[in-house]
Amino acid sequence: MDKLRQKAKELLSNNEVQIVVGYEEGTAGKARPAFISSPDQADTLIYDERCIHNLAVYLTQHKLPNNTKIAIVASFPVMKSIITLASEKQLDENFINVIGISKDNNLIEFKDFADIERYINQQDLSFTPEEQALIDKIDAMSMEERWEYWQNEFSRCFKCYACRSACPMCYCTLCITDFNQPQWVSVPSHKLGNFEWHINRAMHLAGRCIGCDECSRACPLDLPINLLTKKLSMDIQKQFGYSAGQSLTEPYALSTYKPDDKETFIR
Amino acid sequence: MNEFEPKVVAFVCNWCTYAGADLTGTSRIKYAPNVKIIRFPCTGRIDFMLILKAFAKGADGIIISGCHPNDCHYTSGNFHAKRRWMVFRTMLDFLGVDVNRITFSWVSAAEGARWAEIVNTTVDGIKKLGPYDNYRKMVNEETEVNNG
Amino acid sequence: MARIGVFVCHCGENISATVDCGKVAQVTSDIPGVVVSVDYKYMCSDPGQTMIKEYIEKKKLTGVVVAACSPRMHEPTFRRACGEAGLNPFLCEMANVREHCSWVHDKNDVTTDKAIDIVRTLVEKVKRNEPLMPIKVPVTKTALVIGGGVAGIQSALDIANCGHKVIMVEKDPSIGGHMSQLSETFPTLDCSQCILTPRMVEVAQHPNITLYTYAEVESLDGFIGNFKVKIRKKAKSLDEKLCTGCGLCCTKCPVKNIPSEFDQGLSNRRAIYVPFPQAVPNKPVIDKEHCTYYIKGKCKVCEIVCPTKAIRFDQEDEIIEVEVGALVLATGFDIKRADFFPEYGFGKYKDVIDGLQFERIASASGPTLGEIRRPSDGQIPKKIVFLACAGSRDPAKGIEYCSKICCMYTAKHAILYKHKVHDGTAYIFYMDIRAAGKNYDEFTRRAIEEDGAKYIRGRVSRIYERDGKLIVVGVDTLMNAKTVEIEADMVVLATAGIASPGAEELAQKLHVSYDQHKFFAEAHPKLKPVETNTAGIFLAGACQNVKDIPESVAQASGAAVKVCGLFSNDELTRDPSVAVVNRTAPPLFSTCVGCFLCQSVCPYQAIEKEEIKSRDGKILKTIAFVNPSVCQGCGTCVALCRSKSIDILGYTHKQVYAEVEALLNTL
Amino acid sequence: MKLGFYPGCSLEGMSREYSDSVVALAKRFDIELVQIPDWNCCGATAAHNLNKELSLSLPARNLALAEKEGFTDVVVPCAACYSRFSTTHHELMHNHDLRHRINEVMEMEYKGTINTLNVIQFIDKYIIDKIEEKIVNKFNYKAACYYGCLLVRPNNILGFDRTEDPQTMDVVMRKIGADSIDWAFKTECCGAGLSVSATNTVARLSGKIVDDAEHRGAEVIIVACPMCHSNLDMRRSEINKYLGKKVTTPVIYITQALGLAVGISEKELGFNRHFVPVNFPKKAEIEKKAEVKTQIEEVNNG
Repeated sequence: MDKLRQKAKELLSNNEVQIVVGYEEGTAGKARPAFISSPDQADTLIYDERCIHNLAVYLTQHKLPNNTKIAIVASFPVMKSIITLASEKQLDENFINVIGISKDNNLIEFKDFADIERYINQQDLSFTPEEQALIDKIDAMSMEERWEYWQNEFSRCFKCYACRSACPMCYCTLCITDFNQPQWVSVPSHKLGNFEWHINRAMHLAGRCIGCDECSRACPLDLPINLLTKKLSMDIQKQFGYSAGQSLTEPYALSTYKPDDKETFIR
Repeated sequence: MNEFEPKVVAFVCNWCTYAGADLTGTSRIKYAPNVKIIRFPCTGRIDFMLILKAFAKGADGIIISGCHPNDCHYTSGNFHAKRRWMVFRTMLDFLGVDVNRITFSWVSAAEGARWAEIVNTTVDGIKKLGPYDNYRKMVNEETEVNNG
Repeated sequence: MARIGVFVCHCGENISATVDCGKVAQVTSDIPGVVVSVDYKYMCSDPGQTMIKEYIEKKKLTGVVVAACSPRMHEPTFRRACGEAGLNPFLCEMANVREHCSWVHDKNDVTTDKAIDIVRTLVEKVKRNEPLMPIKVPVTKTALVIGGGVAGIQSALDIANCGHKVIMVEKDPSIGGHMSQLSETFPTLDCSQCILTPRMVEVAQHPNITLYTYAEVESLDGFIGNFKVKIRKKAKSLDEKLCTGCGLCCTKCPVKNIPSEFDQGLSNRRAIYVPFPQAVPNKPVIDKEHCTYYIKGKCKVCEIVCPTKAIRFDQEDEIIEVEVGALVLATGFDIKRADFFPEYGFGKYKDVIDGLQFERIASASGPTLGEIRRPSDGQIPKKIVFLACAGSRDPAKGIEYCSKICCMYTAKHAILYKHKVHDGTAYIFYMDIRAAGKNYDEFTRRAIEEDGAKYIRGRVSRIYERDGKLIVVGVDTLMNAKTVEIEADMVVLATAGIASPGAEELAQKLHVSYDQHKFFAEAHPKLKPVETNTAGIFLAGACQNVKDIPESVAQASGAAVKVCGLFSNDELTRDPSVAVVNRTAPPLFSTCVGCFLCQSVCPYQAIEKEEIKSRDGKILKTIAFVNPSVCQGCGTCVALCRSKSIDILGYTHKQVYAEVEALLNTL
Repeated sequence: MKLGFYPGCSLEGMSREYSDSVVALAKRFDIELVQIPDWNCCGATAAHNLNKELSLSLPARNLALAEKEGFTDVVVPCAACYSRFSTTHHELMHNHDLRHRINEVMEMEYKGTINTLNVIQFIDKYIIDKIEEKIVNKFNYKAACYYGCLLVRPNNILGFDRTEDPQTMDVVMRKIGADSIDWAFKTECCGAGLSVSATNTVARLSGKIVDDAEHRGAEVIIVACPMCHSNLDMRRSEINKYLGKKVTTPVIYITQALGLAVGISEKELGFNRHFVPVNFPKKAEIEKKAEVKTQIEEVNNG
């Protein structure tokens, strides 16, 4: 923790960056995102198991004046997000200083994104048994049961779009839900509208979701919407051997193809 | 009581399946009138949302058809489409949408008879499945909400 | 407010037989935005078109829907008509109520209702159509001709003589193709080489023609008027500038036993060789497979004897990149070897040969210098049997189609044989004599009546050798199906013509479609016989299906005219239905967020980066840009874009969405 | 090991030696051929000319019976029976309704688990690999393998060997030391059923076959079909009349040839039942002795 504060201090004091994005003590014993712009504030920075928010989401908010250099406290999901965003030309290496945090809470120095890419690929990237179990549970249901299950879940959604705002990959400046010519997603938060929104969300994140689960964490109603993208990630990994957040150069799973992609349903 | 006549929308590519359906016509091969065709330049153009919209507007079944692999007029549109359908289908299935109501097929410009066969088998299949009430229920709730 | 006109065509009775056109017109007239809806017997007829034009002016129409046949049939017709009436052609759509409705359903209300729905759908679409301006693209006035057979030669010369540049690519060391192998040609019996070789020389010397022999097309990019082609020039191991074609090397090469491709294996060639004496260019190539130096690393006899020191063992394949505006495919055909007929013993018995081999034997430049001598022992065959349809019209063993040229060349063979072996007898087993063509039937009659060729209508079941004779067992179906046995000295099989081996691969390289027999497919069987469905690529000769010389030459000239037509304008207009990235007011500029995931989707590399700069040149935003002259309008990028920032003109989100809605609201 | 066995009428009658040699050969390789209980006529050439359902029901019943017995491989030495069995199996497997109908007709069910083997397939599957160690007398004669019509046709149903230029018999014969000649009449018609009704036609057709074989120096003609055998062997006098010369080339079943090679006695193989006396050139004797001697030595040595 001290190392982290130390690092932040020096970055700010010798003006390598103008702002450090990290975590600080929040209310009710929660950690919350912190935006440190001067060395003397750096001591409010913390890092522990409560610091779970995917801070990468702040990197695409275009709120900062141009040429502001940012340092970001990057847990593993944040690193993956950064790689994905970089592969989608959303980040400029020269303006972002990544303060990596290893699984055992030590600082990691990265000289560039490629360095992060290397680090990520050394880690265990497989889905956890817990994740698998959640998916299997739903896969095991009958079609009717699945339908009922999700209808039920979606019926509670009231379209606050917290899932959208919390996701680093949802960075469109004008989201499809904001269109009405044509009205791709029905506006009201009734079953159909919610259903269409969540399918859109999942499909737009298909193969791009890095699995930080921020969406369901952000959801005030705790809808398990992270399962939608997780399911697709698993499927895409199985079918095309691609997973998001692991490569700066590899083409996105859905903007490429192999002639011998195996499907079973096309007549 | 008269038999249930499903509503089926076909999204087809201009170069293979649309031409194939033309050939069905020129060969005077009869098929079920339940299917109505919307023409696209390529299966690669077909947006997954259109399928949802079709269901939302009351379709009981959907056909998506384009060129056989390697025959795409744009060389790779159908390959990209194929990948997307693989993913989208997984999504729908995971959400409990009845994927048996969606027929994906490759029908070339020379396969007039095959088009008729695809249409008829699809329509028969949907007849067995009956009207897509689940989706209707979800949609009707919309109108309720809208009306107050 | 939209003002749409709906025009329902009866197409004689093709539509009105099952669809109540009057009702369609009457019902659709109630669709909001429709100001006129009429039906007429023949919309595509002159009065029909005139009616549409009049309504456009009278009713100030903003859109037209023609409910008739498939847009693939008459869309251009009606769009032109609209254009002439001052309405942007792209504000006209066709509702396909013939191919997709009247022809495939029975006469009843359901069919009529479907027709109405189809029209309604297109009305909703056309309401959202926008006027489009055709895209102009420049034309590179150079043609690439692939294949140096008679068809390729004809096309190349025709195009070159119109003053355009031509590049010819031939995979063999010499141009000339199959025709250069033939002895005489039907129905006039003039010597093939005598009429062809001057044309070959003309190609070589023509100022507008660049000739690449021993070369193949590596890849093709771009589009009509602007193709980029990579040509692989295989190493000849020879400096062609230095070589004088003296041929000394070919006489000194120690490897003597390579069966000559040109003589169909009836004679041998060396490892360094010129395929035939009249070859163009008349310069040797080294066959690396057989050359001792390339195999063992020593020999180099040719290099030693070469007076001009032209041999280059270290020469490597060369990739040449050219830009052309159009392509002519003239890759020709091949013959199906008869060894899939074990009962005919082709390959087992030396004296059972195929038609092309007989051409070589009968040819003055052939291995026997034109004397009819059989391969096994050089004897002059006194009894010779010709088998027509040895593979053609035979779904079980060969190919189902008719190879078309065999009847004629078999008759020719019989005549040639009789002219050279006066005391010999020629038998011909046949299914039918198909001699349709100018002076063709007369020719076969001549074979029968003047030269006494014995035609036997029936198939041959087996050929076997006994005491140096070939026993041909067949049936004479006209002689109450009696079995006939002929003790022949030589048998000639008129084997089937098939697509050339590389055809499929080439077709995939060039994105032209091909039929189940791997022959290149024409764009329309009747109305577009020389076009392929890829704009700017044309067909000449037997690569489309087996053809005789007159047909090949005719089609070759046809293709040439198509190319010259294309080259007659400095720029050509292209279908404006291409993808565009939307632009909005600052500070957004566009809903595109510049993730560029669309870039790798595009089959044509049409998507580029566009930097939106402020006045002082500061980059405000980087977004995608679709190059309209490269984009082919497939729309694969459109479906991928999450923020729906790309749209495709003619199939916009608004349009297709409206179609789905209209179609279902009424279903 | 036990395999199903369908003799059919010929092997019970005029070509009993074929049956005997098949069974004896099998026995030599510890295979017991068990007759399908209560088997009936295969329909042969008559039925399918008259009534399709009948022509399918007859073999189908045999197949069903074999299935009931739990056989999977059934050996059918007669080429005609083999053809009917295979055709029936093919038709029933490719036409569900027809299968249903036929099952009704015969009041039994055929599921389609039976694999019909003709003699060559049988040899190929169970014997050929083991034969070399069992050879006592090399069968070193010039042999003309005659396949006839039904063994390899129709190709699309049997998918067995090359229709116009079959090879499987030749391969087997070479294995036991024969020099199988290349000749033209392997699959030419022998006259088949005309044997009785139009003997002169058979004399002509079979005549050509025998003549060509002899002409090419064949010392023996090898067959795998009772019909072929009777025409080439039983009708030899008529053949010789037609040819106007005496052709003595014997005609034996492939199983008899193999039988000899593995040392089954001529009596057991029923050579005595042939019309054309089966005696081979002397050279065989010598080599045979030599063979046996080496055999004995081998035994002594190890």
